[in-house]
Amino acid sequence: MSHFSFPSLLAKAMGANKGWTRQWAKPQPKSRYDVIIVGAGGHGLACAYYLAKEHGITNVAVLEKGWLGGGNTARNTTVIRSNYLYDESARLYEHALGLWEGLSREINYNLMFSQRGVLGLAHTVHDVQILKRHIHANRLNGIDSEWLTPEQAKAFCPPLNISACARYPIVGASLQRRGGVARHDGVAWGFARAASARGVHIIENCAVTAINRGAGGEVTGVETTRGTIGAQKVALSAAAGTSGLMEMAGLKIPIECFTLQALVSEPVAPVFPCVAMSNTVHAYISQSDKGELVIGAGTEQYFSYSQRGPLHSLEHTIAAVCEMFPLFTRLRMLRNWGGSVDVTPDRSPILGLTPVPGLYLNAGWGTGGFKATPGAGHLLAFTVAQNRPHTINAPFSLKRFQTGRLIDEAAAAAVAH
Amino acid sequence: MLLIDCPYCRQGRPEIEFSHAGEAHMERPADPETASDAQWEAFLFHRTNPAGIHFERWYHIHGCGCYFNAVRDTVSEKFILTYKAGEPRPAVSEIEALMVEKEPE
Amino acid sequence: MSEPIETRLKPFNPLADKTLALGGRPDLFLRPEDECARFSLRVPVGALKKAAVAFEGNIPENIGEMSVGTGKSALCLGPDEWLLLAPYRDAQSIIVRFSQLYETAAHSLVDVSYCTLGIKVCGPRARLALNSGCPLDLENMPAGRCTRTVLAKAQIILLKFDDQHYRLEIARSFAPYIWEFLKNAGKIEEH
Amino acid sequence: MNSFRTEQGGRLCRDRPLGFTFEGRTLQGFKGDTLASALLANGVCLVGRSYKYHRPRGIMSAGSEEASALVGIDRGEGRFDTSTRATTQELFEGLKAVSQHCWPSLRFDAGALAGLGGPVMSAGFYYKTFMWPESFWERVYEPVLRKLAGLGRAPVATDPDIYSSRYAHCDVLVVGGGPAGLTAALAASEGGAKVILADEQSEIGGDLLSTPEVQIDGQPAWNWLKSTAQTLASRDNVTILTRTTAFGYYQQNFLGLVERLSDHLGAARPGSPRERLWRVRARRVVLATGSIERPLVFSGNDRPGIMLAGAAKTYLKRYGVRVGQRPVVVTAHDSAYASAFELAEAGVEVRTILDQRAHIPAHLSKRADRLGIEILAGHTIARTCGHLRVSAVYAASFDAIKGGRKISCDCVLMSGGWTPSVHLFSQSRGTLKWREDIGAYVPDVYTQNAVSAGACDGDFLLSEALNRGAEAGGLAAGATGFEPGGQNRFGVAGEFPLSAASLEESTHATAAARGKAFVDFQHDVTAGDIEQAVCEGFHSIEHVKRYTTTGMATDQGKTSNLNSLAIASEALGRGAPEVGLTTFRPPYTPTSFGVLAGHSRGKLFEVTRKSPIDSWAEENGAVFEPVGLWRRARYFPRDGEDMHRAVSRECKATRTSIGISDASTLGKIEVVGPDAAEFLNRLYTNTWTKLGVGRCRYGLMLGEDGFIHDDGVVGRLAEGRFHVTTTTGGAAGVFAKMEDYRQTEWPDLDVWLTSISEQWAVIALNGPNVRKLIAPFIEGIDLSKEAFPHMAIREGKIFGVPTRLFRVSFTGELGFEVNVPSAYGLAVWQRLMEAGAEYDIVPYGTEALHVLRAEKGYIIVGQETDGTQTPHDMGMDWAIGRKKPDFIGRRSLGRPDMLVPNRKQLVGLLTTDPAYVLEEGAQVTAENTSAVPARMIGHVTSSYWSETLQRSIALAVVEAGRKRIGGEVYIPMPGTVYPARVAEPVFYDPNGERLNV
Ligand SMILES: Cc1cc2nc3c(=O)[nH]c(=O)nc-3n(C[C@H](O)[C@H](O)[C@H](O)COP(=O)(O)OP(=O)(O)OC[C@H]3O[C@@H](n4cnc5c(N)ncnc54)[C@H](O)[C@@H]3O)c2cc1C
Ligand SMILES: NC(=O)c1ccc[n+]([C@@H]2O[C@H](COP(=O)([O-])OP(=O)(O)OC[C@H]3O[C@@H](n4cnc5c(N)ncnc54)[C@H](O)[C@@H]3O)[C@@H](O)[C@H]2O)c1
Ligand SMILES: Cc1cc2nc3c(=O)[nH]c(=O)nc-3n(C[C@H](O)[C@H](O)[C@H](O)COP(=O)(O)O)c2cc1C
Ligand SMILES: [Zn+2]
Repeated sequence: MSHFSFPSLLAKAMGANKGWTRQWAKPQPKSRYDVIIVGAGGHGLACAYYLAKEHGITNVAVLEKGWLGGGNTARNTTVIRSNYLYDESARLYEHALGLWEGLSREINYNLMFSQRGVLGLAHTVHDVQILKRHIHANRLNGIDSEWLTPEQAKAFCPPLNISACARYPIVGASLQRRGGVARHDGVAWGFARAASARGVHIIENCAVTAINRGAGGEVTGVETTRGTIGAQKVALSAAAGTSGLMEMAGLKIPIECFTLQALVSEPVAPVFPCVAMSNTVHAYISQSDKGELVIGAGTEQYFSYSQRGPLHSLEHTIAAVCEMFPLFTRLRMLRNWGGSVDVTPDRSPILGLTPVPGLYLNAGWGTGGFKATPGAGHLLAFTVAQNRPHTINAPFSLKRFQTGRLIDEAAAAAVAH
Repeated sequence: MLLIDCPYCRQGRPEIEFSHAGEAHMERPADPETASDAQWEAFLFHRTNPAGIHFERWYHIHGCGCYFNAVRDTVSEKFILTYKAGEPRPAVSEIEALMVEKEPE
Repeated sequence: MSEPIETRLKPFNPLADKTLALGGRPDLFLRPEDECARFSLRVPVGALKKAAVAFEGNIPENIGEMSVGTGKSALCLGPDEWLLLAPYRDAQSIIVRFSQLYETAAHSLVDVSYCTLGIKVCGPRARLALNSGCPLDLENMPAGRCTRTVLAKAQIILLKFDDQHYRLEIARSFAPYIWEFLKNAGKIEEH
Repeated sequence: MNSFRTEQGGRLCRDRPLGFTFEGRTLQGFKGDTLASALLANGVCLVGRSYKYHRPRGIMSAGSEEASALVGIDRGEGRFDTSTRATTQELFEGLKAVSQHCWPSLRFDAGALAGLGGPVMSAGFYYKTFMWPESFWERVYEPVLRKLAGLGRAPVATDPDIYSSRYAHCDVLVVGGGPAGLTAALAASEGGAKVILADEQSEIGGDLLSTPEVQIDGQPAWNWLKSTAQTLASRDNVTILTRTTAFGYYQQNFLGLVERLSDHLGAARPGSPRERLWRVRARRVVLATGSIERPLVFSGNDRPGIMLAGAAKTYLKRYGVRVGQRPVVVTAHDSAYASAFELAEAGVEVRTILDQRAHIPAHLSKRADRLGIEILAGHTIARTCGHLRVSAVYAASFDAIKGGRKISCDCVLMSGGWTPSVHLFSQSRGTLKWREDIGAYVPDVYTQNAVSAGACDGDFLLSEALNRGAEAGGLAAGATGFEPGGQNRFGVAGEFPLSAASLEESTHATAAARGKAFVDFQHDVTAGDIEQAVCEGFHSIEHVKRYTTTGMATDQGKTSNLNSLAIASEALGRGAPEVGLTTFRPPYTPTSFGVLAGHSRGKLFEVTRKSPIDSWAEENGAVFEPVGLWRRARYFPRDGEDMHRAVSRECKATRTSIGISDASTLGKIEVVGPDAAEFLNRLYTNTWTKLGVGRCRYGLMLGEDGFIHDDGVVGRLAEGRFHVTTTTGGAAGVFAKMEDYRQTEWPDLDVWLTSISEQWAVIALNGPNVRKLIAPFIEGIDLSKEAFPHMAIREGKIFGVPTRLFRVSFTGELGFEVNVPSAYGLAVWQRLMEAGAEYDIVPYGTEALHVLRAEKGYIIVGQETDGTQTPHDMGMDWAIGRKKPDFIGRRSLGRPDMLVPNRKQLVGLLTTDPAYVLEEGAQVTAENTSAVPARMIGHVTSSYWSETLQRSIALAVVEAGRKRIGGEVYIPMPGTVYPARVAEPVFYDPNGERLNV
């Protein structure tokens, strides 16, 4: 792997940019690996990288049915934060945030990780109670999180409309200054390059079609569109593909897939300095380094793998954005797309072992897994390597749905009285 | 916006009149107290979530007020068939026949 | 209209005294409908005939049908759901007759007189104003039909008498919003 | 007149000159011009700067595919539109256009220095650098990069315009009003089908607007167009929408269209909308969206003055503009010859055509000969010269690409063939097939009820477009049950012939491309960038797109996608069909947020539900809070009181005499039928069978997961009739859930539900004097303690108004809830206020209500609970009908985690410092420490100053809380740790003596 730096860019430029080499290798699949990771999204690729780096396991294949990073990694609004309510979640997302900090240099790929601050807007008394509860819990968990008055929120985010006569007035906001955004595609490519450099095989256009099991029910490998591949350990990190894959292993799981839409505006000069999100009106917004406003919505009401959503919910999201940021009505939507998000009943992920020996699961990140990318990969690698969950991901087991020990971040954030 | 054939109204009606009500034919155990934790977990949480033909429920909340069932492809989002609550799950052959019929001309 | 409730208290209607006439003929005319008694009737179709006797009026059988009498109207909104409209003076006798019916045919009759308000929407631009927020094909909706549906962000019951005459029934707390919406849409569509 | 403007011709109103300014310069055009045509007519060639290298850019096309000529249009305060395509902006008197993305000026742009670093800024360069030193990314690099980026100007003032929207239905929607769309609309509407015809341009006609030279059915094209337009306009069943872009094709033939109503006029007339959103549900769709000409990829192909050949013809024929005096034509396709010949015939000195193809059809060379135009077959442009306008090109054959013959010129007309506009078809999820002969994709398999016709289907001949359009329109009408029209065939004369193999050479000159040969003109993506991406392993076309950003600009690759594909496919050594295209997504062209928000702005953004008594609250100075869609009075400050003082006063009055509050927003459901009690048995944790008529009971509802979902009081009015109340926010959800179980789980039960939330206004009266207050006005109800005990319901009259009178209390005082028909709520309230004056009656809002109920330890669902609490957690085991075999959620209460001893339980907290009011949401710890991280054992759910108790009180959920009662816990706040004693959650009148009076 050639090292990226300004001098290397310059050198290549002198050579008319001809001397560039592949960022990740394109090997033919071998018949056997120590570990197979299904799904080359950010999570799967990060897992491969950490398996190699931290556990010395390099005989690893990442199998991807399409192009790497083309799942939800390619289509998310890139909000990164760790100000979650419950201790379990806080630890999980803070673990990831810690890894983000310094990651660009570690993997020698500029992920444009930008800690510009994430605002959570409160519109009602109930919102205030919820956000304050988060802030206090965050503080005691050692996670930066603070409360802003409407005026402070406006100072932090000048386009914000804090007029008291708005239909949903701003009555305050939470702020995590260490939160921010990163370049989604770069994350996938950066991890792919770093994993490939350590010998991991990344195999695109290779869909897993069956999970092979031995006499004792243990995993022996997978069938793919590019042939049979053996491995004693198979880790699923396939987001929206998870239910199908688990069914191949004979298991039904508590996940349903919904469309989540996002859109970008035409690029304009910097006008939006942070990330702002409102749970009450279901919209979140930031501005990319290229200048587009990146806007996300709430999930659609019905299950779907179509990766597109209906117009009426888009209208609602945009109306909400215009309500909170009236300056933006004359901006234009440039592109609108959807992803299929894998949602669990408690809106927390599943990361751990499964009832099938040798089969590991990382899924259910739903609308919020981009921020976890390095953390999820790191913990999945640990779980696979050690055949047991790390203490951080232990609470996120499949088992919790049976015992009832849910980690209900959704309930904690909603339910108006 | 989807156009949904309500089997009670017998009319295609716009999606915003409806709310989605989850997977269909999830039978609530007749006597929940005798269900094991695992069975109850399955009833509460385990879902088919297929990329393809899905049996699901809709509520014509801003219409006739009825819950009903639908067979829909979750990839193309096309409705293949809708039927009243309580009616049996349609057979695969019936669904396949309808899928052919519903191809656009 | 007879005073609904024998009292000196004045009923409150958030749309009281409102009318809106836009354009010359006028093109769009909005006015609150006269107050009346309303009942939500839920009854198995098998007992519908008896219910009609108790109502002393026609009750149509199929969803979307309505029977509009001089005094009494009946709207079929669901497979076993009707909205009955009647002059206030008939309300008490309807209640009594249905409670007698309950003995032989279980059903539910609930007084919903004050749940909704009626708005008359008419004129050549009525359909356009409604379609600013209502996703139904109002042009092809046959005259003399009714349905529950949505208008902008509110649920409504829509009655179509003909292409230029509609009545909306709207939950009271949504009525001012709907009024504003129609007014706004009506004005905008003037241009 | 200058030499760019023709003396006559075009579709201009030459008697309507229009003044406008560009970059502060005053210029003139005519009605009928676009900004682009007017600029060209004034000889203005430099219009904008590119995104990355700030290269000077001109006008490249004549339509919505324009990637380069983006300008700002200033329509006055709040009406600045950035990145508007000069080619689609119609001219109006006083139009003010400014350039963007340059400093200090368009001609001298400092940003162009970036261009010098060009090679370093190759594909994906930002992923490879700006990482050292680390802190520099956030402090230096990113801010600088962001400054440089952004293309358009950021908005600074609020938009005064309004936007409109509507739903529409039709039998046939025709998108595109070119020849194919016109004949489709004609045929579709002939038999009476309702047809909508939409075209994004200012008038219908499509390509016909640029080809007046042809004849259709013996008439000059424009005459035919006029009479066709008249025919269509005369049909009542046809709606023609011009300036209307179909931007999105959604499920089941649902399309979004935006009609631009005033951008061509400057500002909208007051009160009238700027744009209108059409949400169209069509039974059939005819796509007649035409095609877009492809640029050629050669070094320096982006200089101002280099444009698409078809555009040059459009400027000449439609707008009466000669785009230059001495064009050079470079092409891989016959159609450029049409432009060359027409320009030559219009007196422009066309001297050379470079044709990348080796063999030139004879009829073309003959006509070129006649016009004195030299053709260089097998030639392309090696490079170009000129700073702010192209001044010369080097013509070279492919094998001698380095050298070449210098040809001076003032414009270059290029054509790499035509790309069918399959954007909407692809959005509809139809699949495409590759057509080698035209080097493009065309529709293959339809998944919706649509059909394509004309150039968008790969038929580039006018005669084809007309006849295929008619056929498509006829079929569509037939399919919707109308007499299919469109049987007649159209005869075309004078059409420029296209040879069979008009695209035998590759459409681009990658081999030739050296230096900056642009593919995506807006994002400055070069052929080299794409090759580099492939080299770096970005092999999927989706990767190529994302790594180079080709096709991601505001034009979404309309002119570039196929060229990128071709270059990538060559670099990969794979055929184009194998490489594929990126996904087409809405919108077809950028669509304003305003029109998508439509009516939903300001007051209409969301319904504000108001109780029947709201107007009184407003007149009496209430401060409101939103609760769900409702607004509720939070408190009623009197002269200068803050919330704290007002609430204390309201609480005190309620405890000592009478408080009155508006509880109308509560959800209410009437449950009727012989099985009503059984139904409620199954829904609620409580048992209902034994509840006597005239009594009521607090009901607790769980989800199937065993967690508290809602609560409320249920009164039994008759054997088979219950009046159920729900929380304000939960009303709709509870009703839906009840219906769900009624219809689908227990259809055998004879029971029906009716929402009566809005039927009844609810006035809650609390306090020791309440009975005295109402007694004189009540008819038909014995109010005595014995006849009407706590938790009972009676029907009678108050002030002559029928009432359902509940004797319930959410405050712990003697309480009545007066339900009256909502129309009478206000009047009854007013009378009670009058009569209550004697008792110093005080209205209280939700805040005081919360304090009063907290003093009694009553929970609020959604505040004490958050969807993760069981009845046991809330200390409400008493609400569970133990003997019932089943109710919703019962089974879940037996799950292992519901039984663990350390679940969080509701308790009271009394701070050691009675004056300190804890913050709601504050966390509770077992240790007295401010160390972080701390182990949290619960949190404060409610916390108030209790005027009654003269101290602070709080409710909290705390791990194994009930066991801790009497012990101490800690609430660490920034700077201080507050100790508190754990107490029973009932602070006031624990035995309920005040209730039962
Ligand atoms: C519109 C939108 C906005 C979002 N916004 C945010 C946000 O702001 N912040 C945030 O933190 N999160 C956000 N998310 C969520 C986030 O995108 C995801 O949780 C995260 O990217 C998941 O990463 P992943 O690697 O697990 O999944 P993916 O990137 O989806 O990768 C899974 C991969 O598995 C592959 N695969 C599936 N099945 C198979 C098979 N059978 N064989 C082989 N390969 C297979 C898929 O092709 C895919 O590439 C958003 C999501 C969407 C859709
Ligand atoms: N000389 C050539 O090689 C050549 C090549 C291609 C096309 N043509 C000519 O083009 C014409 C083809 O006719 P046609 O009718 O198929 O196409 P057309 O280009 O004449 O008309 C298409 C129309 O659709 C409009 N449109 C496109 N997308 C739209 C959208 N999303 N919303 C609203 N409007 C939209 C365009 O503005 C245009 O007016 C023929 O006259 C043919 O000769 C010639
Ligand atoms: C943060 C972010 C920014 C984006 N910016 C752009 C953009 O500037 N231009 C663009 O065309 N698409 C942009 N996209 C959208 C992608 O083009 C694409 O729609 C998305 O990755 C989903 O893939 P698909 O549309 O190919 O299914 C952006 C996507 C994300 C997640
Ligand atoms: Zn229905």
